[in-house]
Amino acid sequence: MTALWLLDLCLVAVILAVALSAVAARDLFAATVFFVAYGLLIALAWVRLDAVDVALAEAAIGAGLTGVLLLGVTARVHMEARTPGPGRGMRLAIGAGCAAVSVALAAAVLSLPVPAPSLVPAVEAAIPATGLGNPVTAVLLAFRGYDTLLETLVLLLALLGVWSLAPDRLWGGRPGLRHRARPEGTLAWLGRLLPPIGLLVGVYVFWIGSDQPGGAFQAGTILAAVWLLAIMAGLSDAPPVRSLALRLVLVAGPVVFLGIGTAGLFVAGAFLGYPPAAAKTLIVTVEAALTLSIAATLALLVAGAPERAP
Amino acid sequence: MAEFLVVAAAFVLLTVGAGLVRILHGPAEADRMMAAQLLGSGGIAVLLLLAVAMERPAAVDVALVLALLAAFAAVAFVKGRSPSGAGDPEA
Amino acid sequence: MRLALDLFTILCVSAGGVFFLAATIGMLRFPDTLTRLHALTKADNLGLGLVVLGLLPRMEGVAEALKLVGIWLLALLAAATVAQLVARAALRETAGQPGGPPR
Amino acid sequence: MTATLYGLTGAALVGIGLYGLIVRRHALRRLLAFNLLGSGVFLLFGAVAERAGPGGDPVPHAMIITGIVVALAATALGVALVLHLARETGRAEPDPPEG
Repeated sequence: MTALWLLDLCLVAVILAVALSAVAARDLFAATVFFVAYGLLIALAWVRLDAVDVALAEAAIGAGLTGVLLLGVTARVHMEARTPGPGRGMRLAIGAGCAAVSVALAAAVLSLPVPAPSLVPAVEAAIPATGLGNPVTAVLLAFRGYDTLLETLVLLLALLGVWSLAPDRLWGGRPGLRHRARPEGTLAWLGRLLPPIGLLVGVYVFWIGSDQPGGAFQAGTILAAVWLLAIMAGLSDAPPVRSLALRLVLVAGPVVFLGIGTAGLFVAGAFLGYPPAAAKTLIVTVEAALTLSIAATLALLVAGAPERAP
Repeated sequence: MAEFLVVAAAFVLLTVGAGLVRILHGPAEADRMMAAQLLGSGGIAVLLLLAVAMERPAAVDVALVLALLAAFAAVAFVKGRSPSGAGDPEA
Repeated sequence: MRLALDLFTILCVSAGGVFFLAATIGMLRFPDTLTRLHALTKADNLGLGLVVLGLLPRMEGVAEALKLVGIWLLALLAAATVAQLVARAALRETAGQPGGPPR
Repeated sequence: MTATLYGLTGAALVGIGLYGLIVRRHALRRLLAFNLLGSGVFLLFGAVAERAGPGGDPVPHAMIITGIVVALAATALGVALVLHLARETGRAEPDPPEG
């Protein structure tokens, strides 16, 4: 369909213009807003690439959490860089080098093998054993479960890294400042209205993830964003990082995953294996725990290092 | 019909994309924020048009997530502009 | 019937596109921050609303159609609150500057 | 066709991000550029996945989702480091190399 071709050209042109502007804009805030816009446009690109699962994750992260993370801090780091950047000649040389990298990658894209190698048959052959309908969820939770398990540990490590930036006397305290908003104001109103809806959307995205695009990562991101909104609206406070309940939620996902994965050694004969009869139930259990942990981890990553004494 | 919807999506995309020039010119930070907000609404419209034209009903869920989170970036922005970075943006 | 529905979709979606165009032109051409904000919130709500309206008859079932309306309502909610909050930020930022409100 | 177009876009984004990462001095700008670079790599990967046929190849898709989430975690850690740097030194860039 030629119309789709036209749309693709428009989308690609806008994406490249926005990416260039995010690098070239003089103003730090303008560059940040360009980057947030970029995240939204890339979500559209994923739909065109027939990767709706990825588009959901990109929409929740690129257009949601990244915006909250970056736009909140630009005012605190607006100071100009004092080290002079490379001079004009040097910039040209660097630009030429980067263009060469792009050209090499483009050449690789143009010489991709035909017919395209594909893991679709392998996934289709194995997916009945999981009881799932969404192949991406099956890959994440079953076929490449160890990737996902290690990823959740990486998220926890990043969170430890953020927390460790707190000075000793604040260790264990609450991240960020206590947010305030007038109780009858617009922000508090939004903060009361959106979280229940967001909770519903999050549970919905988690639930359909077994058979349609969606799943633990997308749902966790949505829940994290909604929690951050409640915090920014002053309706809830970030918990102190020493809180035992918080720490239990943070590790629940990896622990349940590891537990069921280890049980798989004895029941299904392989680490992270599932007995076919109970596969779907077990996977949904792991996913539910992961959703909670991912939501808490991402929200606290965005909330930042502890700034208030415990 | 699908052809028409895709052309409409391309039109909306190009239109709100042109609006992004506002991010470059400002002058107020609020102006820059607005352009991103317009792209958000336009992006939702493009996704819905594509969901029908490409027969990908799941893309409607992407639009749902965008609509749910549409206000979040702006809330973080106004919060960051309050004197302490966490105060009442409506004070 | 089929033809009438197609016509309805084409009309609504086209009108929606016009409103997006109007919002963009307003945002690019209007002289100061608050009038630009005004143009934006009016037009993009209507633009998305008309696109949603035009697509409603193409939905598979009632649940899908309701989801579409829900998306529009969420976008309305976001636009209304963002307009409020950003307008206040703009007032504070431009106070005392030429073209801005008195301090 | 679609895959090639978006693959080429990914290749261009890698170059744009790399340029920003080298040329920019402000740490937050570098973080943005780094994310553009990473996103270009994801797009390249997504183009390869799209060629597998209708619906795409789910294995790269799953890995891209993993990558996007890890990129967010790394960015959050980066932002926390930039904030720490700004608070400690009043500057938003690391010390220039000696010499």
